[in-house]
Amino acid sequence: MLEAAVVLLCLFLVGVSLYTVNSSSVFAAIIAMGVFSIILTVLFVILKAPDVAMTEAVIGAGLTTAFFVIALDKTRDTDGGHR
Amino acid sequence: MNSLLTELPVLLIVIPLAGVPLLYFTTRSGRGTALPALAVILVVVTLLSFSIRDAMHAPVVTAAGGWQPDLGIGLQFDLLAVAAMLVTSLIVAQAILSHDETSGAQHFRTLLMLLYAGSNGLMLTQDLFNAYVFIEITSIASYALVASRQDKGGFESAFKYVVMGSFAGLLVLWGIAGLYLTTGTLDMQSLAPRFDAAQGAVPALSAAAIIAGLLIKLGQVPFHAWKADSLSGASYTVSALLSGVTTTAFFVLLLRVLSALPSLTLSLAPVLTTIASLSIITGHLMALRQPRYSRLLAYSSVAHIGYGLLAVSSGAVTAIAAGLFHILVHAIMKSSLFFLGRSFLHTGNRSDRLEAIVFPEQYRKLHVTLYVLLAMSMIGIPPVLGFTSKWYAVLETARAGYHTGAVLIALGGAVALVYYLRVGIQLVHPGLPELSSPGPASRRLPVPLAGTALILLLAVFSDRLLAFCVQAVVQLLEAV
Amino acid sequence: MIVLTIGITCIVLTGIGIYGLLRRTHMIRMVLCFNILEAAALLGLVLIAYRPDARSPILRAATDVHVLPLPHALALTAIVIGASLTALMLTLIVRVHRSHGTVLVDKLKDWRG
Amino acid sequence: MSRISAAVLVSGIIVFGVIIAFELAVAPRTADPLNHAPLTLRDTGAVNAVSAILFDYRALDTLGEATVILMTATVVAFLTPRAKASMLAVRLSSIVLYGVVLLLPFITILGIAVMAHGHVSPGGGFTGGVIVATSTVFYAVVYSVGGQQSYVIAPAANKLIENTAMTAFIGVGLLGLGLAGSFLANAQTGIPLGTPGELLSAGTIPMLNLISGVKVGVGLGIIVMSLFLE
Repeated sequence: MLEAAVVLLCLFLVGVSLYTVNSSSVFAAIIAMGVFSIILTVLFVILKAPDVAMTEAVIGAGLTTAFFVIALDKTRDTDGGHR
Repeated sequence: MNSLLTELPVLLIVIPLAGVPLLYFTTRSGRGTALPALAVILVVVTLLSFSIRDAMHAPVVTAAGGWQPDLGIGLQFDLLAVAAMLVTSLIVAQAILSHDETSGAQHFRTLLMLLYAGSNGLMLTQDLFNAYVFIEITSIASYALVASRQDKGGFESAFKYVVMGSFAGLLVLWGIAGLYLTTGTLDMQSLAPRFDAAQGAVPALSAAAIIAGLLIKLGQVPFHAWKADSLSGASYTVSALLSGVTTTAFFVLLLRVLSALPSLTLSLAPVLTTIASLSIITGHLMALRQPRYSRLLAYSSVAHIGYGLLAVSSGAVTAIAAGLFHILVHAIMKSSLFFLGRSFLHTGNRSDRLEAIVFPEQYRKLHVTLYVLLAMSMIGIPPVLGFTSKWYAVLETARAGYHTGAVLIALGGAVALVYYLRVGIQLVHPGLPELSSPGPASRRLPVPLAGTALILLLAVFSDRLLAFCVQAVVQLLEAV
Repeated sequence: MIVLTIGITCIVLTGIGIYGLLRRTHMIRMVLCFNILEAAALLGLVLIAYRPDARSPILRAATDVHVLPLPHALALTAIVIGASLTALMLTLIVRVHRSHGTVLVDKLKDWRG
Repeated sequence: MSRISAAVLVSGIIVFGVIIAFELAVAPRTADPLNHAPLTLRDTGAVNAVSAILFDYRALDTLGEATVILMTATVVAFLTPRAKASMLAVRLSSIVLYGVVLLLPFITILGIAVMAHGHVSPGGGFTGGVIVATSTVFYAVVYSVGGQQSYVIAPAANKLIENTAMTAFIGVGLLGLGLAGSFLANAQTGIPLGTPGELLSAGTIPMLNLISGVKVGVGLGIIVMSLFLE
């Protein structure tokens, strides 16, 4: 049961990261990165690392995403998109 | 007193770190002075010079927090660290004196203290992950210093530098994880037997990743382009720091990693030799066609670090010592050349294109003399220290059986002669005598006086200095 | 099984991250690729600590078998350092955008040359 | 680099890596690493072994880590000259405005609780610090949209707190040096370790947890505010 969940989560992880690299908008990529962090958090919990999971949830999914959104907002008025 | 000696390695890291709040609290009101920062350096150098005798006797090994390695972090204070830290302290002190812009001076000094703490940690640590933390401290301080010029070129260079540096940092992190997985330890002292016992390709690949990361940080071929970009985007003081302090620290760490893994070093020797030879050739040839002073010096650095790496990869004790000696001498003279470049700005000329550089009227003769001496040292013309260090490098590399390498080092000097002469002719007979507006005249004597004097004075004792380096390398190899 | 799956995921993520770093020219997306690479390294570190049938390193009874706590500590340190580096990179991007008017690295002067 | 060559390079890396992964899964590990967990209770009195490693066994790493945050905060604040907030040119409803004020104490208390319980439960200084930083950020983001700048803690005070925390961290280390002869020593200093599992136990670990928590919270607060108000 746990094995199936892990395989599924890993597939999700790879899919989300591929989307982050290939998506047409950078904003979507940033949000995908937040989702990526949350999946990573679940994997850390499965791997018995509660401390790392908490930190990753707070920093990876929360704070870093905020950094990215702010930076994207500051650099919005230029070319970009699918690069 | 005895406990203070065993805690010395930690103190050498913590004192510069304590310099950061010290700088903040001493200068909360009004503008700061350079005194606290200089005091920190003075304390560190005093501690260093009082403990050379103990380090000569045997390396001072410390378990940080009282926990022996494998449980905690091990630090080692040996002759290698003494030699390198004396050189970096000199360069940091020069940088503090050299920075005379009032805006951002406090920020600059804070970063300098952090760079100092990080590089000291890099040179002392025996723990791989601790080394990673100090790599990041040193690197982030370097990125920030490059960006602190606050102009177009500065930000661009800093971004390139961050991209290359972070990639190298990740390589090191991967390597540490792989080594920990296969050998079960992070301590460099106990790594070698476990590394040899481990099977499969993973341990060797992980160690190679760490070495590759450090080579990227040192700017060796094929990752040499960022070095010229970051050094030319930074101010001269920062370039001097990067080519003096950061490079020396990473080289010392590379020496420690290589000596911790003797079997791997032996099998990697051909690769390292190739990288070093290519770096020497590329560095000199690229320097030949650079239109700007700082880029020229940066590419020359690539070649000179190649000399050190070539001597180290030959594996003989005396050759490693010669390589170390040359890297330390190179740190002093290259940083002095960068500090000298600051004087170009005092003429009001913002560009450092070779056809436009000129020394200010005041002290021009002194400046030209300094340039000639330093250039002689870089090229390797007697009687200055650069000649002896290069001579030893050639001699020992040839003695270790690397005749091609020795020829390469010697030929490199010939190429260097061409481009340093080109700069020299321009400086003696400036092409553009009329400048639109003379800049703020500097009343101070040029900072590189100290470095140049050192290069002249120490040339007398060069055989003793080499003997010191040999002893340092013997200590390093015995400790494993 | 779990170890192998996650191990391969780490490697695939590294590949994707490097691919993105080489292919993408939007600076913010390059930082995202760095984050993917770093996440792969973190996953690898936590995986090293993992032992089947072991408990998490919050100690309850002396007889329990626990996973290794050291790699967790290393991973925590790496997360914090990575977040700092991300912040620094993003600040530089904002400043580069201010002065150059672009967020694409191939429009910077002599990039990759 | 062209798309094809990048793809070839990357697929090469992946194939190579997968082979290694299989090799690792099959081959037995030659040396099993030292497990800190069985030693932790005796040595440090902390229930959370990860905290014990971070703040006792390898506290020097943590000092370095805290330095990285201090440095990043300094640099980001220096590189972003303070200006008015220009983001999110929208009006927020009163629900958001008052909601944040109501939410703020709870988030802060949660953060402090996570910090204080770092040695007995998952979490610790770094996680708690980030949670506290989040509350600062919430407040500032919501209240600076209307044009009036507003901080929970003013930037100058932030810097003061951060440097004080840095001094305190080094001070705890020097305490160890003075009492036990080694920097950042804990149990050797003779500080009672207490009963494992209680809030006041594990010697200097809770102190360092709180200090680094304050430092991280304030440092990340500076970083976000500087980026946001740039």
